[in-house]
Amino acid sequence: MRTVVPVVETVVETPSTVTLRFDYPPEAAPGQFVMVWLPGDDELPMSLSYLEGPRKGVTIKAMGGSTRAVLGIAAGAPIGVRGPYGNRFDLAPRRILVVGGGSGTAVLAPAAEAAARGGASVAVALGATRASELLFRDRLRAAGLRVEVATDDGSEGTPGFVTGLVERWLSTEPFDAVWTCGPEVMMAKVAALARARGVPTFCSVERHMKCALGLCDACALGPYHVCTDGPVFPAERLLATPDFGRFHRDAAGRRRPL
Amino acid sequence: MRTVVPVVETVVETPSTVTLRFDYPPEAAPGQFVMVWLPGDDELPMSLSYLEGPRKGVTIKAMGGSTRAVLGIAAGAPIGVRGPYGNRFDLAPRRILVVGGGSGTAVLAPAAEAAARGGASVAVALGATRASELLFRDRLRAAGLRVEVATDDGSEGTPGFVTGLVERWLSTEPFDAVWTCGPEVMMAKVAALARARGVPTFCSVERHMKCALGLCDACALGPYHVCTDGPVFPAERLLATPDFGRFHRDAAGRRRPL
Amino acid sequence: MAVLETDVAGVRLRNPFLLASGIWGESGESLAGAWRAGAGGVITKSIGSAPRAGYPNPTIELLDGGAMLNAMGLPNPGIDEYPAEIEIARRAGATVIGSVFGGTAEEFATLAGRIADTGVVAVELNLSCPHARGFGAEVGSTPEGVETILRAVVGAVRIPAIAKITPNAADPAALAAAAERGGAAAVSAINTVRALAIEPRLRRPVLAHGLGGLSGPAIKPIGLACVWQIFERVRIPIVGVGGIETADDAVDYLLAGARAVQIGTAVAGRGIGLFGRLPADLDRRLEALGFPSVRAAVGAAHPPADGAPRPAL
Amino acid sequence: MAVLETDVAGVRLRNPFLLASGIWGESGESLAGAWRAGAGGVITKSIGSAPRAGYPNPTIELLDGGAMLNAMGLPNPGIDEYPAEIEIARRAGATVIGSVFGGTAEEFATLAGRIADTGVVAVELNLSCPHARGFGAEVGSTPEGVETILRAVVGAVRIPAIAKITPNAADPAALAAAAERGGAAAVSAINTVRALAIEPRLRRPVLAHGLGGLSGPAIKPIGLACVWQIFERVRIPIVGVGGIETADDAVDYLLAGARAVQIGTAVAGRGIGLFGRLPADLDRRLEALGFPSVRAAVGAAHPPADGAPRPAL
Ligand SMILES: Cc1cc2nc3c(=O)[nH]c(=O)nc-3n(C[C@H](O)[C@H](O)[C@H](O)COP(=O)(O)OP(=O)(O)OC[C@H]3O[C@@H](n4cnc5c(N)ncnc54)[C@H](O)[C@@H]3O)c2cc1C
Ligand SMILES: Cc1cc2nc3c(=O)[nH]c(=O)nc-3n(C[C@H](O)[C@H](O)[C@H](O)COP(=O)(O)OP(=O)(O)OC[C@H]3O[C@@H](n4cnc5c(N)ncnc54)[C@H](O)[C@@H]3O)c2cc1C
Ligand SMILES: Cc1cc2nc3c(=O)[nH]c(=O)nc-3n(C[C@H](O)[C@H](O)[C@H](O)COP(=O)(O)O)c2cc1C
Ligand SMILES: Cc1cc2nc3c(=O)[nH]c(=O)nc-3n(C[C@H](O)[C@H](O)[C@H](O)COP(=O)(O)O)c2cc1C
Ligand code: FES
Ligand code: FES
Repeated sequence: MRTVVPVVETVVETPSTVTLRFDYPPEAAPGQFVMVWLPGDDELPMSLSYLEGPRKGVTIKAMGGSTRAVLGIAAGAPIGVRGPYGNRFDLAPRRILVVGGGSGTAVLAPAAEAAARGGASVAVALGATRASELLFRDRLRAAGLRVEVATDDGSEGTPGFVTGLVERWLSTEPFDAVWTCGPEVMMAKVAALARARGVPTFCSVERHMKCALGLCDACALGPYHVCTDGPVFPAERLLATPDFGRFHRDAAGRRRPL
Repeated sequence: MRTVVPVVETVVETPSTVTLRFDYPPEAAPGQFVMVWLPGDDELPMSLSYLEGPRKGVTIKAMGGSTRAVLGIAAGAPIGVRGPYGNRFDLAPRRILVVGGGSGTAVLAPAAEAAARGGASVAVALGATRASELLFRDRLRAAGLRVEVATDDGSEGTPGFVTGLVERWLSTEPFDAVWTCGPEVMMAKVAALARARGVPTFCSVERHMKCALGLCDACALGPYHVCTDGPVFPAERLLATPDFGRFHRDAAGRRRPL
Repeated sequence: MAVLETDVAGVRLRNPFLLASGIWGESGESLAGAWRAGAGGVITKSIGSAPRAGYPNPTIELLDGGAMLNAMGLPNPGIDEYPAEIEIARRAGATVIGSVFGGTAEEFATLAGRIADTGVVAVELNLSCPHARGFGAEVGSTPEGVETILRAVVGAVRIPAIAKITPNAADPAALAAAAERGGAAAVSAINTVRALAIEPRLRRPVLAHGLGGLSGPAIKPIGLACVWQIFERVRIPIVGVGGIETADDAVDYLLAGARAVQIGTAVAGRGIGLFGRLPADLDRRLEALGFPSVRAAVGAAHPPADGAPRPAL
Repeated sequence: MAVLETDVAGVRLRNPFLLASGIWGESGESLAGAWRAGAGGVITKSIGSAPRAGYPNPTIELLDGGAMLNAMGLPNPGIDEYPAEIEIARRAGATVIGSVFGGTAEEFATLAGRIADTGVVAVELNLSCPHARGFGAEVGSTPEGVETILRAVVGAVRIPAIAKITPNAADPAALAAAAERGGAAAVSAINTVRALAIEPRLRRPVLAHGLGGLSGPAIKPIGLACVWQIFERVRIPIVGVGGIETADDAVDYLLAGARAVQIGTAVAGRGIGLFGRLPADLDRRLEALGFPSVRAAVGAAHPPADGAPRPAL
């Protein structure tokens, strides 16, 4: 039940992030992910950063061994794909604040584009360590969205964390929803800011994944399985778990501080 | 893939023959058979003697141990049924001579009825050892068919074999097809008579059956498998085999004189 | 209303549907979730002496017909950390059976003792994982090995020990008999069946480990045969497992000789809510078949000992 | 055009698709029919010393997902009468492999000798039928048993002997290795997997014999695992069998290590015409995967011995 396809194009997005494009016809919705098999190496959950039509894409940030190897993948290389899995962002809200940290923007970009196409007014706050690591800034601007950025080192946009940007935006404009993906501490902070303004937040979260079928328990997060109940959750549900923003489980299933 | 159903009615047709009726919805065509499982005993191929609608029927002649046990089956007893299997009589001919010997009439009766309903003119020649063993004579007459009988002991109709009856009929009336089921020697004789008049004959033949799926080879007859290629064959095909009318195979697959 | 309550190894179960080991079994919240969904009891992931990350992905492959292939490689948090998870499940009121795996009889005994301390009602011994080097079926494939492990465990703990038997053996019933001799209070059968899937375009097996274990509907007839043969060989209760998705599947296992059953792979296709639906479905099926209780159906497909005719339909 | 010709045990096959033993195998006309349909070779029903009627019906049950359960009970005309059937198949030009089953090494040797006299190109030894008392897997489940039988047969006949291995063993590859030690020219794997189906409304197993053997798509991953493990253990050629319905299935077996394959159950669902379609389908698949021949694909999913990276896609 998995498809082996050649990578048809690789795009270097930032010094540490690369997009792989490949033809994979199954329909997918914003928020969903696929399991990407790098033969001989590993199989990893990756959000779809491009999901319209058959030419899908995933945007991978080099973290450990396997994702680092992705930087070396050339067009023509075979990968295995299964999915899409998981739930989706609800595209109903009309005024959406999108908050992306690091590679989290991979899942947010197609969702933001789809919402805008559906007539929503979408504002995007992007955060990264430095300007060169800002993901999909140009793509989102090209899609006609309002995009502001924050960098830890101040090399572009507002200096400091993206949460500063979010606070300002929330205090000056009305929003129906906040969508966020990035480090959990960041997402927890964003959710707290939004709650103070009465705006519901939806977070796309990551946990270690093996089966992606709701079976093996690797991705357990409180009473949820991220692979089937998520990856998109209302922030209140996550904040009610003892783990969100604090613990994850490693490959052995041990609860470990994030 | 088999259905267990209760026998809803048993009908004693002759001193050695009983009909079991049961509800089994799958559609069936004249000529087809089912595998009937008598739990704890055996599973046997049986032509459908009633096949319109969900209430099917099989008409069983006591031969050996298992079929003899059938005489003792009461309404309510569970049987297993799978099928229908096999091919069917082609109902296209307009003038049909039906020749039944012994329990062979079980498969011919619904075929003759269907042909008559379709507007064909159907003449039935029934043979049996004695009057009490004539199967479905009244049923076929009630369906408006012309029925003549022959008994070995002369207790009813023409004395002697049914082939005498057939010879007379063929020489006095035109037919488009002969359908026959009964002892193979009888069928071979009927086919020879019909060929002399240029009338094609279709025989329903029996062979030992196990799988009824065209797999186990138990029912091999020359290059054919009776369970999937038959049970209805044009007589010329059968006469071209070294076995028809001469040999069958026993449960061990040994070729034995009929 | 058929009586669904049953018991295995002296443990009362509110219904015969247990969560199988390795499914929803790493976290206490998940075990509690399966219990809340309606499971008659929950079995933990198999726990070892040390934490194990398991094999790299791909660890799982869905095959045609609902069959599943896996080689997780026995990932588990290890016996030092895992009791905290059991505690969460027990606080939710769950009937928890602890599963352990070891490489030697001593290791099994130690692990059984440690997991018994957490208050689980019984310990299931994984003698049957088909793809973990040095564990599982590698130590559970001979009657001598099984008997030795059972003796060590039974000598070390006071809770009942359940031996989980591999189908990958010439005579699984002989393994069950050895477990009985060694003092097992029950056996469960079967674990996954050794199997493999190939990805021809990549010229390699799909699973990172190569060989894996088959589960899901495809193995139900294999599990039934094991339970059938074991029932004819031992007197201790049997827990049936392998390919159960519906109450009908469970009935087949009961009739073959099982007193309770486990559900694994079906959780992927049908969701944990399955545990809420199965008891009512089973009730209806037992009634329709004329069984007043789960217990009345156990072994009912075997020839009656007194040669009496079988009631039917 | 990929080269489809292959060879097993020194026997040239025009294509790798053999008719499996027990299918279309009681009559010479049927064997000839399978050959005319396009089979690369045909294997006879397993023949014993005396005629056997087999078990009473039901002897076969179709299960969900195309799986099949059977306990025919080794019906066969016996070695005295069967040569006449082989003669018919040989006169049709078929490449015929004779299958035999015995209860002892001596019986196997005698039967192999008798069937060799008919002019078959090789003899396959049924060491693996899972449901015949005193035969099949009952004599073929230990390495010692297998080696002894092979030695006796190889000492008695000059045609190559193929050992058909059971999957119902802790270590099927060890049985294959024993066959190799005993002088087998090839092994085939697998026979059916021990299994059971229950009819709850009748409170009894479906098959008259009770236990049976599972075949069809459900067992393909099990057969692949056996072939994979055997390939890593022996040097003699392997014939893959179990659940093959399509050229893709056959490719998986080739990549796992088989040099030829057998088709059994698929004949029921797809008809004997399957043998006419498979070679062309296989040709296309091998081309698409970049294999110039059947032989080039054999074992290609195993790690290259020299550690070279695998060509792919
Ligand atoms: C639903 C989902 C969507 C994701 N989408 C993206 C995306 O679009 N882009 C992106 O760059 N990353 C994404 N990730 C994260 C990505 O899967 C991990 O960063 C990646 O697996 C790390 O692989 P590695 O071998 O390089 O890491 P390692 O060196 O093994 O470890 C680095 C980190 O990655 C985690 N990790 C390792 N293996 C897995 C695994 N099987 N599942 C989850 N986490 C793992 C480790 O726990 C550790 O925190 C997503 C994760 C999830 C759960
Ligand atoms: C397609 C087909 C349709 C049939 N339709 C009818 C029918 O409508 N009515 C009817 O009375 N009979 C029918 N028969 C014949 C019937 O199946 C046998 O007469 C019956 O199986 C005998 O069973 P037994 O145990 O009483 O016989 P036994 O005592 O075992 O033997 C008596 C005869 O029956 C044959 N027989 C035994 N078992 C089988 C078997 N599994 N398959 C075929 N023949 C067998 C034996 O070869 C022998 O010639 C049909 C047979 C076939 C192949
Ligand atoms: C993903 C997965 C993980 C498993 N892990 C374990 C395990 O840790 N210990 C164990 O005894 N069995 C384990 N099993 C086997 C199951 O408990 C069960 O015996 C088997 O899957 C057959 O049942 P099923 O068809 O209902 O899944 C695992 C099975 C699967 C599918
Ligand atoms: C009806 C039937 C009869 C069989 N008879 C034999 C036999 O006589 N000898 C033998 O070695 N294998 C026998 N087999 C096993 C097959 O040859 C084959 O090994 C098995 O069915 C797996 O292949 P498949 O899935 O393609 O059917 C039989 C299988 C079936 C289904
Ligand atoms: S990854 Fe296995 S349960 Fe989510
Ligand atoms: S009954 Fe088995 S092939 Fe016809």
